Amino acid sequence: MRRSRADDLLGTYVPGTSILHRSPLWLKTVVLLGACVAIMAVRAWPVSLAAFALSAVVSAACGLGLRRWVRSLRPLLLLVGVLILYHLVANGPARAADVVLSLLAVVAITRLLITTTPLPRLIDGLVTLCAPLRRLGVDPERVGLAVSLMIRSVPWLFGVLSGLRDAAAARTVRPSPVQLVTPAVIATVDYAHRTGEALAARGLE
Amino acid sequence: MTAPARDTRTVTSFDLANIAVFAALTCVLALAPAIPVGALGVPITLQTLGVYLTGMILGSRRGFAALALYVIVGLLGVPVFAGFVGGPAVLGGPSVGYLLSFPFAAALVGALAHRSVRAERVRRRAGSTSAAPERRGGLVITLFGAALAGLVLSHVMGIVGMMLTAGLSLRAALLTDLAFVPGDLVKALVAALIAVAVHRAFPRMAGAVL
Amino acid sequence: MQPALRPGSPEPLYCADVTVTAEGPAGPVTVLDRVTCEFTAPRTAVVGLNGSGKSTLLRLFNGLVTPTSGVVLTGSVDPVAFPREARSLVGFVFTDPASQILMPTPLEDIELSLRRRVPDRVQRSEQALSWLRRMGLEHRAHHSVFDLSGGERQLVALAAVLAVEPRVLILDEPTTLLDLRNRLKLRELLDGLPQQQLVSTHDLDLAESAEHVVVVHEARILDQGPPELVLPRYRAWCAHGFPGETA
Amino acid sequence: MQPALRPGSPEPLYCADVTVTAEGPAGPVTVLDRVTCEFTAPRTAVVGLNGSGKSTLLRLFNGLVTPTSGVVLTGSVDPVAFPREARSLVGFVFTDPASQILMPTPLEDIELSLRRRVPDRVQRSEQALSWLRRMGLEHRAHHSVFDLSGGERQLVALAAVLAVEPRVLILDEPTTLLDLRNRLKLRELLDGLPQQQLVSTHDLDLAESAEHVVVVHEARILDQGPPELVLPRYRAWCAHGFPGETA
Ligand SMILES: Nc1ncnc2c1ncn2[C@@H]1O[C@H](COP(=O)(O)OP(=O)(O)OP(=O)(O)O)[C@@H](O)[C@H]1O
Ligand SMILES: Nc1ncnc2c1ncn2[C@@H]1O[C@H](COP(=O)(O)OP(=O)(O)OP(=O)(O)O)[C@@H](O)[C@H]1O
Ligand SMILES: O=C(O)CCCC[C@@H]1SC[C@@H]2NC(=O)N[C@@H]21
Ligand SMILES: [Mg+2]
Ligand SMILES: [Mg+2]
Repeated sequence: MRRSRADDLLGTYVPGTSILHRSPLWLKTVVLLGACVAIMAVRAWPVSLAAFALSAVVSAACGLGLRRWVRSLRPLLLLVGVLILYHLVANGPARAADVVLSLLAVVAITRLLITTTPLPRLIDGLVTLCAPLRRLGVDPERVGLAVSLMIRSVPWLFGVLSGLRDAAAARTVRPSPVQLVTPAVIATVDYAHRTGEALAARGLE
Repeated sequence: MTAPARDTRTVTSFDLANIAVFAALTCVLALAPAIPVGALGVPITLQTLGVYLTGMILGSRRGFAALALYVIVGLLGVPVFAGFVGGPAVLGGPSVGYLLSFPFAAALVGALAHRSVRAERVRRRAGSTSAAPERRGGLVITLFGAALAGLVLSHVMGIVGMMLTAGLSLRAALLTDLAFVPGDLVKALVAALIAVAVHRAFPRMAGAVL
Repeated sequence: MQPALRPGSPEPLYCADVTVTAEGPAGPVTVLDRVTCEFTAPRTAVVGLNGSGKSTLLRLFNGLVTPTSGVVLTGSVDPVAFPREARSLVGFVFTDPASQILMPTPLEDIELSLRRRVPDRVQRSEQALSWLRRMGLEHRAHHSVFDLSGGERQLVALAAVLAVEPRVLILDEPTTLLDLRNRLKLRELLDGLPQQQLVSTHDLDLAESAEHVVVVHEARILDQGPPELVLPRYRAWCAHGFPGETA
Repeated sequence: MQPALRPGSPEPLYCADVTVTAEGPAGPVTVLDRVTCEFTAPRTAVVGLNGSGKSTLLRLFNGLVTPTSGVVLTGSVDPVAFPREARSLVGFVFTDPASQILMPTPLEDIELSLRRRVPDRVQRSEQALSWLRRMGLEHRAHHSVFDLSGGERQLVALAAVLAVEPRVLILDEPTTLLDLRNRLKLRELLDGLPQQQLVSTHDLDLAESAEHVVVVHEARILDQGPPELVLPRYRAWCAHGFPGETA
């Protein structure tokens, strides 16, 4: 039941009124994802560098702030280090720069999409996108519902894990990791059961 | 009894909730610190623990759906892949083979695991004298075997993925992949131990008792 | 805009000779044992020990539990054959609101309830907001449900159920997780609702407010009647042993 | 064989000018605000609204929560610097027993608690059984904990904590899931224990049985004293608004 900072990763939407916030979802998606595909296809480091720098500019211009832009890339630090080392040795600096810069640019650009679109809109977009699946017998509305359920379950799961850690600490016992994780998974299945019942009770069969 | 009756054609609300919650479980496991290893920086993660657990507990159909949901949400840009990454960029990255293998591995593990859970139960019904045969280790071993099948599938797809996206030779890709094997074996065993306890607590997860 | 509530003529909740058995670790367990009852009072409270079968009894009426034998009627609907119809007649509030709220924010959750009846997105949003206003939770509309307090969460769950405008409200221990103030607030809110209510609870103050009280004990109905007669007996049984027990 | 309990001289639970802040969705939140208090009564009850800070206050004393500033003392141990020592002095019972019971059966769970002090396996098993006997749960020793009712589970969780023979017992809402009979049974059990107790609760009957009651409100201690003085005031605040509120 408790929030930690890790839960926020799914609610990354930042309210605002910039052009990115206001433009229709389909347009935004086509432009941003098109840029990603282009970067991956061209594979030249100056292009990647330009795109990367542009993502910073757009981020600042849309009121998202440079600090948030940097923070979204920090988890990649370790990976970037490994990639630079390997490609410097194996393939030379140009290739290293291209690999790293295109990775960073693409991550930064996709992040622009989810920080400027509220989650419900994003899910509506996914539902529209899934319309062709109707022919395969998949109901797009159900896909949207599943995504919402998944996102609302993540903070709950973090809470369960930290609760069990506390319980073990409070008893000053050291159960093996398996002993500790088993109750968490069982609680998870129980939670899924209750969620299923709530869905049924609310007529969302 | 409390679970709404299962219909094999459609996704019931009970199935939907399980799919969503296990996709979320895989997210949470993926967000535990990942350790990049090898030349390409594909990390050691707990995602495969999520894949094996989901398969063993939900079975093939729901297991596939749960992991497909996870991969789709990640591809859409929500940062749920290893190291808080998200977006279609991973399709061109070295871990693409592993990621795309997840739904299929879960389905494979699920098919094998649920079959052995049901067989175990039939054996018990048929007059086994032991009070709780599921505790005696037999099921742990068969579930571990099911996870091994999933392990092989995801590693094969992972190797192919590294060869295609990073241009590695088969040899180099195999060597890179080898670094993940010990960890994944441990995760498979852990998943089997946990899944046995779960099936003990929720006997209906593997479908009607025959 | 104030959402309209249909004032309800009573919808009798009825079951005849209902037995429910479940698969236990050592063979089948009888959870309800040949129960016959009819609830028509504006508020009926179900009390009983842990594991006596209260939640199972409540779940019969919206088809979440299927009886092994016997007949159940929700209004004039058979919830076994027509669970969808029964569920649209009955709103069910669970003990733990965390597993009942299905969407990441309160507003989205109430919108989910309205989806079928209000196709227009803007209208739907407005109606959902007006429900939150009724609960005094307008300022929380866009917060994550995990940032709400226990009481606020229970109110959101109730609003989401009321938004479908059910004829009957079934609540399974709705006050267990709440502090005294939230308990009083929820009671006040329930008192103001036109719907017929069936409430299971360990909170005997809440049971006191019902017109009819039912005691479930070991899978059967042990006693029923007006609260001023039944509750003192129940208190005595809890303290000194139930009939037929060697306390 | 009856497990021996050390009769406790009081271990004062003390905190001075303690502030706890946590990372909220919109910047830091103050969960406890410059709280100073000392608990020495045989039983102290902590009451307050949902989210007022009760659980956080309780968790200070076994180092599960670290104060942002201020000093905490558990007996003569600083739980921030020596969490292990503090935790072996204090037994902590969580609200939700499901998250506290770590092993699949009650017997195994109590054996887990005894592991450090009783190396011999046969003896350990015997002692665990005798704890279950004290709780009246001997017949449940080998059942799966998932088959126990809420009340039985809460009693197992308590037994597992008592088995470590702590000097102080901290209980976070121990009666929430219980029916009236189990509530009375738990109270009787607590009354018979020699340990000093600190209990947070929404169950005002349980609070009534304490020697000292503390009201936590909006991260501060609003009131404290003997139950017959404090509880009527708390009830009035819940019904008509807390001081400084426009009810
Ligand atoms: N699907 C099931 N499988 C096995 N046992 C079950 C099942 N459903 C209910 N039971 C058992 O039936 C009994 C009655 O359960 P129920 O949930 O109706 O009790 P309750 O009166 O609501 O208890 P509480 O006050 O603790 O909520 C319990 O002992 C429970 O363990
Ligand atoms: N780690 C944390 N991160 C963010 N918020 C927290 C954290 N810990 C506590 N809080 C917040 O601090 C407040 C007090 O929490 P606490 O659990 O102490 O309340 P409580 O009085 O025990 O409530 P209840 O009666 O519902 O159990 C709550 O609003 C809670 O959301
Ligand atoms: O980018 C991702 O999220 C995917 C990482 C894939 C890691 C693979 S999964 C199989 C193998 N075992 C591990 O521990 N890591 C790799
Ligand atoms: Mg119940
Ligand atoms: Mg609390």
